[in-house]
Amino acid sequence: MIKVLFFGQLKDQVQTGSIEVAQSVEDVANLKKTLVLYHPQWSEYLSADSTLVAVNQTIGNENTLLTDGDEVAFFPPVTGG
Amino acid sequence: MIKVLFFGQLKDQVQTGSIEVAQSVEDVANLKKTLVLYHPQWSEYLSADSTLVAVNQTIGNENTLLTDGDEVAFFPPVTGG
Amino acid sequence: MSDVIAVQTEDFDHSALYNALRQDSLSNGAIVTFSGLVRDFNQGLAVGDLFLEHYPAMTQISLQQIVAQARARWGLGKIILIHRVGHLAQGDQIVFVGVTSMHRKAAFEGAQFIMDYLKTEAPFWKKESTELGDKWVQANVSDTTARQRWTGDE
Amino acid sequence: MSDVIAVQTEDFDHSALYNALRQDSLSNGAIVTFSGLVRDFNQGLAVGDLFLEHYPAMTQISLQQIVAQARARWGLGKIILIHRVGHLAQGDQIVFVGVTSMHRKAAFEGAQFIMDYLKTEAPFWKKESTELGDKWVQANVSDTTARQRWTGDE
Repeated sequence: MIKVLFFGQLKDQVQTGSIEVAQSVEDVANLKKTLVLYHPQWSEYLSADSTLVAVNQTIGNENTLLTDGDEVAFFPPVTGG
Repeated sequence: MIKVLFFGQLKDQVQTGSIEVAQSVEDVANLKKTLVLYHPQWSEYLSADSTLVAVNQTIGNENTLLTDGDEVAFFPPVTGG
Repeated sequence: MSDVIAVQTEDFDHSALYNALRQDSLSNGAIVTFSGLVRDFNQGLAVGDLFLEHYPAMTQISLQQIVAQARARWGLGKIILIHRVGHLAQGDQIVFVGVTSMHRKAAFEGAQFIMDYLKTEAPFWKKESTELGDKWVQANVSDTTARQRWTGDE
Repeated sequence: MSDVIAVQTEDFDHSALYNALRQDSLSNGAIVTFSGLVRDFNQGLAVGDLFLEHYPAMTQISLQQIVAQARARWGLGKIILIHRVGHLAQGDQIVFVGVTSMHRKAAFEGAQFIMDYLKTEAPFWKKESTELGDKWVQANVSDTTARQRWTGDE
């Protein structure tokens, strides 16, 4: 099981803050494909160049490998400070 | 009359804080020559590359022209802050 | 000499933070502080209140990494980094960075580095109440440019 | 919005100065402060007290010129610049620069510019009581280098 979180404007766009993906996914790219399979309308948000990903609270990328129990967060560019 | 001031380490070296030069001097270079004429031991301090000059409270150089009533200050590199 | 890194809803006391930096060490004669406040205008719109969201599990880790990078790069004494979250009003303090060093250049650069990285890496997002309604703040290209000056890929 | 430029023997209240910067303008969301303190070591020698001499007739003019140059170069809100003279002890505050701006980069650079110019142009001289007796502080080459980065003749 992978826990998926959304933050900032992306949370409004996908209209949820978190979901769980039960099936096994190899990497972040694979997770995105799986999410879009169930939520086709998320495609444009998840595939946007500006969308960032963190795996277990550390910035990752499309190729970051995933294992059961990982926490994956998707979010737009940060705007703190 | 030109009022001449000395600050910082230079004041210790020439052993005075201020003197007055009564005779007419054309520029800073000329003033230095006049001072060294009366105080030969000041030569090395006044001619040092690091010695700065201000004419009427603004940084000048050897060629800055002088007129009666000017205030000229000689000092080493500043070390405030 | 322990660094202070905090994410909090409460305001911070700039004076107490400065005193903590100052009392830290006699060898560090240079102290630089940066404070970011809620402005009345941003990206061309009049701004009212602000809501600062973050990713709690990641925020502390991210700030620690940024502070550790600054410490590895410059000779720094004490570092204090505080970022507020939640609802903030015009004029409120949002973020504080304070750095001490033996050298003024290191203190200035260390504080600026921390802010440049925080602005591009730390998981905070601002939502503003503007005259046209609530609006997520969009990231500035200038923040990415600012960060790139530290990595040489400008 | 009036700048504050002062040369004084008394200590300054960092907290009051920060509040003055903060209350200045809602549009200037970035505040950078620099403070310089008397260190316990300088140029390899343990330092006790410090005596700061200056050229009173020139000091104010010099500081005003430096502040005016910073203002001409960056979009700055309020600028506060305070320099102490006379006898100072270890840990005492010597100098304060505070700058507000709409943009953090301008605030950082404006404050750093003022310090770099003050260190090379403002007529102050430090005499230190060291373990080897009283000693005039010698100028650092690094201060000249620091200033040159603003004129491009590095």
